[in-house]
Amino acid sequence: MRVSVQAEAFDLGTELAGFGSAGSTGAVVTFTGVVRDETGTLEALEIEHYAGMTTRAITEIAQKAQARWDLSDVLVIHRYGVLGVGAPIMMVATASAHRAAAFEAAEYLMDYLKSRAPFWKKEVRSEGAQWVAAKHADQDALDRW
Amino acid sequence: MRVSVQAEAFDLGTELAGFGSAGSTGAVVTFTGVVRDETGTLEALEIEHYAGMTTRAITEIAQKAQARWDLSDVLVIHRYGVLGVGAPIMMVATASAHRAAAFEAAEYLMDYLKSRAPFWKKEVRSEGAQWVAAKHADQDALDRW
Amino acid sequence: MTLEVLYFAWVRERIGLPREQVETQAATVADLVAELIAREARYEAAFADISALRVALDQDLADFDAPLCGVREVAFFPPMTGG
Amino acid sequence: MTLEVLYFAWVRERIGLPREQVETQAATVADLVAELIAREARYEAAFADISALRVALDQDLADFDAPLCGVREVAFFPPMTGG
Repeated sequence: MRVSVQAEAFDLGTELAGFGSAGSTGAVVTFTGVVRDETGTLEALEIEHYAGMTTRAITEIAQKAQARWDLSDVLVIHRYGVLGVGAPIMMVATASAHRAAAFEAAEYLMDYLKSRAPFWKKEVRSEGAQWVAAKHADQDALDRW
Repeated sequence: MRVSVQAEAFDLGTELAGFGSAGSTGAVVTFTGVVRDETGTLEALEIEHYAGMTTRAITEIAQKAQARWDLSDVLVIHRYGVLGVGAPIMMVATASAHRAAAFEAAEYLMDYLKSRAPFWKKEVRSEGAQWVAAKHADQDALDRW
Repeated sequence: MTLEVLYFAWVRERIGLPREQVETQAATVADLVAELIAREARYEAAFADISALRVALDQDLADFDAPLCGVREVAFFPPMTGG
Repeated sequence: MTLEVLYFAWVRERIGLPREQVETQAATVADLVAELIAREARYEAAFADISALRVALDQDLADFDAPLCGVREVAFFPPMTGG
């Protein structure tokens, strides 16, 4: 298991070198979150985090996923700071013998990271900056686990 | 959308360069299937395919996924030939504005590729070679869509 | 009519060849299978349990009761195991 | 006791600072919030709707009725929006 909270950009291919290299790995699932701009007005996304708590909170979430599914590897990277459109925000990767476990664990990690890891997003647009509101759907997503 | 049926190995990072680069992409999900050897006796995996049908069958599956979810990009690569333990067999990638669509479309692609794309796996072990039997679970997985 | 008939995986191994041309008047896939079974034991071995097989007509999955009218290529194989 | 109190996102912006030391005898988080609200309007603005806030005690998520006994660090913030 590897958890990284960082300002720097990351490259999916580089991060996955050697990931899940155990002979028991048959399936690797990755999720990458990207700064999105559907209206063409976003200048930047600012991500604030609670430095003392982030790594610990993410590690706990990853450990819960490992307890629940038979995973041969888990990786979580989450960035903070000022990010431009198209930049990667975060990623998770899961490795398992079978695809169902790898998919489920990746979705579980995402659902918990959204609502339980101390990060806050602010959208900076020409007309002003605004904190992103938490979605009820994200909170509700936890109920399925 | 890109579909490739090939003998050559592929690198996830290289294949994803420029993938889902539209400003509307907020989520990218990938699945990679890897040759697994839990018993330590597998010498190779041989993958046979129906060359005249594979690209066409995969393209149809990918188009169905695109019709069902709002995807900004789709990629499917599937290899054939003789593969060693740890080698990548195939991958799918989906890009969408939101994570639920990207996850669901990737799982849909996998479920249909397993049961509807004309590939057959043969496990070569020191004690002999054996065709992999289709799993009822894989057939049943289609019922959820 | 002349059909291009393809075999894959253990169907190919039991019959002993990957493809052949078959001259037939069979109306349906099932009729073609019956003709092949009547030929030689290796075809009988390959088609012993039709429920364990799949068929594609001109590269589209089809049923065993599908008509062969206008078809050029017939492929027989076990359930797919890709992915 | 002396608590290290941290604020994040719009809670930080409304109060105007990221962290401060607070000397208090508050028994619970809710008591601490009441004390802060009584101080100045900017705290009142930040804590106006407690249901819109989350609290962590020594970097673990907690409830507003949790006791502060033995706690060194209290953090207030809106619901998380990472991922």
